[in-house]
Amino acid sequence: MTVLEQPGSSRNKSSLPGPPPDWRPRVDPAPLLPDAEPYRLLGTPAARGLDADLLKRLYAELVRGRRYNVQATALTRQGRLAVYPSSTGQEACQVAAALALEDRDWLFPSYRDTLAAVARGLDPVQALTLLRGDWHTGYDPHRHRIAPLCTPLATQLPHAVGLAHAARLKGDDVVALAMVGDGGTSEGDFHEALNFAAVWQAPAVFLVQNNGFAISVPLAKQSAAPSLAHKAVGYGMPGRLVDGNDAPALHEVLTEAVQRARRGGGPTLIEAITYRIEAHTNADDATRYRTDAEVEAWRAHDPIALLERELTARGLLTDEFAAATQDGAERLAADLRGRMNQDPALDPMDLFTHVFAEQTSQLRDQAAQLRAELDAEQTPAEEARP
Amino acid sequence: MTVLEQPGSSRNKSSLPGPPPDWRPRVDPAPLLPDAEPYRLLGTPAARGLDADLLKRLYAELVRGRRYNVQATALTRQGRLAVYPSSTGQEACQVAAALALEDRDWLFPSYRDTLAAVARGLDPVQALTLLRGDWHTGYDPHRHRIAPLCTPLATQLPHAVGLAHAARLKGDDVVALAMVGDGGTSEGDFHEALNFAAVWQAPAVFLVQNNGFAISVPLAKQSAAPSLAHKAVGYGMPGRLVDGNDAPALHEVLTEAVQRARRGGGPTLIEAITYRIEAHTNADDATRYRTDAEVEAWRAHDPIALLERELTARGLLTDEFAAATQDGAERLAADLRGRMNQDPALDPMDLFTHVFAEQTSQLRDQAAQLRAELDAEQTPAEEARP
Amino acid sequence: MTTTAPAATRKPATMAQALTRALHDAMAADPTVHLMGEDVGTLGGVFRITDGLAKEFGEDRCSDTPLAEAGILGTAVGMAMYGLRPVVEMQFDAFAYPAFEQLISHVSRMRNRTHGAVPMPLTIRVPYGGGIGGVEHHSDSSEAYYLATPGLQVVTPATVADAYGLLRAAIASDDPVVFLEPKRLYWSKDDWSPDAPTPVAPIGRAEIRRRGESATLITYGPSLPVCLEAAEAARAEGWDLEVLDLRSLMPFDDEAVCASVRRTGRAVVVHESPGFGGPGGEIAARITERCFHHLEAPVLRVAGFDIPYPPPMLERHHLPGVDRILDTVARLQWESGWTEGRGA
Amino acid sequence: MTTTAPAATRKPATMAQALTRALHDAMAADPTVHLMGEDVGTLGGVFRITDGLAKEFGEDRCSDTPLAEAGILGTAVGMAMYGLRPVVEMQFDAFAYPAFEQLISHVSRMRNRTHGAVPMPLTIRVPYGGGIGGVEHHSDSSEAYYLATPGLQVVTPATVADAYGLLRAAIASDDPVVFLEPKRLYWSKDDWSPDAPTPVAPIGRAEIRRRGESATLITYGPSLPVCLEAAEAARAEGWDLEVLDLRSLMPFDDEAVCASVRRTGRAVVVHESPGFGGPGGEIAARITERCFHHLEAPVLRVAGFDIPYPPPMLERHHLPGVDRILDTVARLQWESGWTEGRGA
Ligand SMILES: Cc1ncc(C[n+]2csc(CCOP(=O)(O)OP(=O)(O)O)c2C)c(N)n1
Ligand SMILES: Cc1ncc(C[n+]2csc(CCOP(=O)(O)OP(=O)(O)O)c2C)c(N)n1
Ligand SMILES: [Mg+2]
Ligand SMILES: [Mg+2]
Repeated sequence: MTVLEQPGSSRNKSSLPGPPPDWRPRVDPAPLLPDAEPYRLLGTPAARGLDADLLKRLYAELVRGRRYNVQATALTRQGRLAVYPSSTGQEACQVAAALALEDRDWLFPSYRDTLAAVARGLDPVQALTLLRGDWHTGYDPHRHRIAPLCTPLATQLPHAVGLAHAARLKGDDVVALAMVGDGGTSEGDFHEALNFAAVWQAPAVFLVQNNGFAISVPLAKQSAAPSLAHKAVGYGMPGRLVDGNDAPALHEVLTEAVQRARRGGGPTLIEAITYRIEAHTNADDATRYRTDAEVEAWRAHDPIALLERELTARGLLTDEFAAATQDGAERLAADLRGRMNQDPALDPMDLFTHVFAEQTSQLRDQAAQLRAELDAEQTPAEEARP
Repeated sequence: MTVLEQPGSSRNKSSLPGPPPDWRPRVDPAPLLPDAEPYRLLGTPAARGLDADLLKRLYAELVRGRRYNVQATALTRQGRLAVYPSSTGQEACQVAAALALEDRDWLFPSYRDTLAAVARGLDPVQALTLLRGDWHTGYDPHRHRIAPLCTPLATQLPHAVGLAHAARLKGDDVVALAMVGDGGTSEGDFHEALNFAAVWQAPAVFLVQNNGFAISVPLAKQSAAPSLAHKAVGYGMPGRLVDGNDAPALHEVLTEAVQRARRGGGPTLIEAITYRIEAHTNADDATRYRTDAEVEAWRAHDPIALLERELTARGLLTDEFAAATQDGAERLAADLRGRMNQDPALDPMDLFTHVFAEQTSQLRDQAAQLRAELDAEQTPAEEARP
Repeated sequence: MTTTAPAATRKPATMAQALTRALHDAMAADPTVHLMGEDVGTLGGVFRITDGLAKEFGEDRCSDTPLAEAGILGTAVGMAMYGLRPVVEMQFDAFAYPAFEQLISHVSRMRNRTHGAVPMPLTIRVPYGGGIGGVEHHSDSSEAYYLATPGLQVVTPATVADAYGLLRAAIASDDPVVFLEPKRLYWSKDDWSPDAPTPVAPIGRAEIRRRGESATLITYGPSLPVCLEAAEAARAEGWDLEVLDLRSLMPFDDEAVCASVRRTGRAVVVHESPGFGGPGGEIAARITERCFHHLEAPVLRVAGFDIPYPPPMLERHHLPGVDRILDTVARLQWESGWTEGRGA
Repeated sequence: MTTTAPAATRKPATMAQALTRALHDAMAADPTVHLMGEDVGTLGGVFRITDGLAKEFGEDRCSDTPLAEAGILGTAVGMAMYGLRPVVEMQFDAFAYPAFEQLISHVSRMRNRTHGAVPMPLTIRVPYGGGIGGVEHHSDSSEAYYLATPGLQVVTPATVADAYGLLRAAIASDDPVVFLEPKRLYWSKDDWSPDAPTPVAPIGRAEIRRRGESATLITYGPSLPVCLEAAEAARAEGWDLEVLDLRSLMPFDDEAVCASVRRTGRAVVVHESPGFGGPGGEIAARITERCFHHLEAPVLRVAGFDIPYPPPMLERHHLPGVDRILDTVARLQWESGWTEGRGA
């Protein structure tokens, strides 16, 4: 007597029931796992084989990037920039991300990634508009294929996946590269974006800049994973771990991932191990949560110094090249300084212009009210209120 | 000439820059990885060594559980239950989850897991209150250490983590077991809960019942991961993959995880591979998205039949035991049927009783309004409106 | 095109059928229209609104997504950035909440923050409201959240014809539209011709559904049929009620609303969503700001109570019904002579 | 205890200091009080409100969480279920949005859905509002969302003393409180004694901050100082304005609000959050419902525009300022004689 009409009690020959009917390991996890150590090229024999022009280009961009970071930070002190989250120390990530992309590809930066946008060719003043505060996004994302610098952490990652997916549906071989911090990987949007990307096999690349801290919170309070790159396995995409201060290594890994995505090979998660040399922003006091010794240790692993060592070893850092590089960086800084010292021209009526394609009657009324107030401001005070 | 004051150009002896200063693989990923094949005991030689009493207990609970599922589904046809998401075919997961816990532990069920609550000892009528519609949670969660049956998917997982963490802070050796479906693993809350649990080393166990579908959406459109258990690696907790229809295997894996959590060993993610034999709920039409052949294949892998085979082989399924088992199940069903056939006593004024600890003046006014309306309903119509 | 179908071809259709037809026609007319959501493909959605569309247009254009609402809306943002016109289905009202961050911080602001460079031609379909015996978290009315978010259009049909017309307009809009579908009207029927559909309804226009002189009932979505029933019942009390269907909560049709209230001098706002902080407060306030001197009585509200949505067996006590509406109309100070001396 | 500190011991303190002190005292008084959030531990929070508390009470009681707002609030729910009294910090207003699902579907309903068995003694601290030059997504005023969610208490201090008193009351409450901290008042100063703090302020009571006869300005949080300034300026125009600080938006102090408006006969609601669908509509509507016959003019509103929060360099045009308030007071129909014949 059984509760099920099954041939249960009259047992089959084999005592082994099969696996659950639909079970099969769907992907072999082994190739998805990141290496045990961060990938690096600088200082290894492989560096010798790297293309000299690429190294020089990376170097020039790093130097330019550092100069940009220094200048932007200086502008906060001079009151020309409200706030600046510096990427000093992270220039290799910023530059490599920009250089790994083709023109038609899209970059989805976080709020710290203005340098990546600049390295991609965006006007540095437009890149800083958000942080100066004259408008949220200072450039046309479509023109530059750079999504708005994104303040709410990790929330731009699903956008990158959606855009990549849409491009693929349209038959365009466009790749989207999205940048996020170590802290941002804890957000639900990180998870949902990577899962969508893997399921859709979207041509998206995710670059985690693990700089060890989310403001004051160290990685150990953020994640207990072997590495952040190991998160890739749970989505079914390859994870790569890279020395985030090794510009050629990053460039190689990013380029590979971008190319794979372009070929239809799906998304990749890349963790770049780096360090934020400056405080979180100019408003932050980093001494509250980290030691000088730690900062000094990372200064010794500076991305520019690392690359410089290699260039010098190969005799590529000629005085002439170094001077030209320095010169380019100074020109960028001078231009930035000069233009940021001018007050931007602002029209308060812009507040109402782009809320909807077609203004609602409610907004028309409110715009009229502001218009009247602005007009009254022009008028002597006694006349202002009837 | 360099841009950095670094001893960069005068190169060190060793051409190898060290790894990034703070880099170390924090956890060895190998032990976190699930086995390549779902763990099983039934049908393997190891099954012979299993405790006879345990097997009989599991069997009795499975049979009881199946009867409960059948009866609840019947109640929807008779209009005594608004909706029932059946766990027919998933009884091994439900039962094993309940039995793996001590009395002081907490269960965090999803909307499909009424059987797990019943197997834990909750009155079946109280377990079905949500689905009958007389009140949202039909029992006192504190009394039973069963959190409210949770409709918004995966949103109860962070609750489980918080409760487990709080218990640990208080020094209590209480474990929280949370249940979620394969579809629910895609939600951001799943990610955030598992990450918090791993970082806090909270005594929490996550049981994913992978029944192959989220309503109509098959797993392949939900995840591209090697298995859902592989997601554990990205959080730094062990992942286990189990045949979800093998009750003793599940019981062993769950008990191990619960004990490890209790000892301070941190959380575990367990994926149980199973199948939902019935439609999503009585309101669903499963023929729209799956074949009869697939259902039949899984019927052959029925959790009760699998265990029955083992019991029979070991001579444990005596007529007496089978009859007692069947009897217990029928008593449960008869009791459920009888009590669900009575209309619950409802007090509409309850709408206002537990919104806040202390009623606001706003709610007092609204309660008075409803009170007056209810009184008017009692009065002949012409008198009702003055 | 302003022609209406000849009466002969009109036959009973449900709101669900009209919605399906609207999606179908929008997809046929514009290849950039893409539907996405949980179970919208093979199953056709739990309410069957997308029934048959995956089959006809392919799974790429009507696709089952992973189960993650923020991911659904967030990827839709990216798709819109690349020139598609995504139509997202949230399975139930309360399950849109996980996507609120994307909605508030991105969808509603993208055009604005980019100075018009990146519009968001997104439609978010949300089955809303109660009255269908849904278990916990399946009957919310969340329109207040959407209304408090600048940059969103919020539209809700109450008739079969509007279900078609407004959904077509929502999909055609270059701005994000939260399209609220009253669950309990999905199976409501009306004479309507799927072969010669009514013209696309412009977003932002209210519509008088019943002319009357005594007072105006202002409502939308699931409460429209209740108000019409109340207006019929009110005749016995000697009241001739006007019933105005807002159809679009944002943009709000101040003109039509004020014209009606100025004519009748009295108004009651009726909705299912909780009263406190709900749409009714906004509506009553703006009417009062604009029509103060025409009001014979304060604008009153009939709304859901300020409580979490009740379990199914108690929901009838929560939902605004005919009696509660009539009781409120009775409080519109019909007897008072105090308005006589007004100067307005 | 209703004693106030002797004047001698009172010295200037900032709202931030009072908040820190409130957290400190609550933690000292009750070991179940646990603070959690992003950067609240070592750093003391980006606004330094939790400064020193991790050091004094240990990291277990003031803990840095992973960066995930739904996770923070969701785990706090579980902690509250186990008998703790979590105080959650959301780093900025807009970063509470990812936690809305937890807030709406769980925090606000847990007591109700469990028939009172599982209360949620949670406090959610949200720095809100603009005027501090914050970049995009750092200046939202999201109180409308909270008000539309039954089961939440919504409280906001506007003075240093209230910052202490209301936060103590919020933490002591057995129900969830969304505690809105006006960012731009963090550094506002007032004479206040941290050694003998003012008594715990009861939640749900409004307070008249300035007595006046001509009209009532109804406000809360960051707009209180603006209203007080406007009231001073209004004297030059011959208006003697009353200023009422709501302090608690839910429960709402209908009694105090109506008493004031009935006395002055005119009211303007002032807040920073966008007008449409914002708190002002609810407030104006309920005043009108209750005080219609005492109103000499419609209740008017001065609110943020119905736009996404502007970039810092333009925010002053968006925020309700003294001029805009006075312009609105001027529209309260001071000249009309139409109220004379009223029967009320
Ligand atoms: C959703 C959200 N929550 C909180 C914040 C506040 N916040 C800004 S930066 C930051 C830390 C980010 O850390 P990480 O992701 O590691 O990036 P990093 O700053 O190191 O580049 C926090 C918490 C935010 N911007 N968005
Ligand atoms: C947040 C949320 N989104 C959507 C739903 C609607 N819904 C109910 S069950 C279900 C499928 C769940 O699939 P899975 O997690 O695999 O659990 P199963 O039903 O298979 O037990 C969906 C989408 C929900 N309940 N909650
Ligand atoms: Mg970081
Ligand atoms: Mg499933």
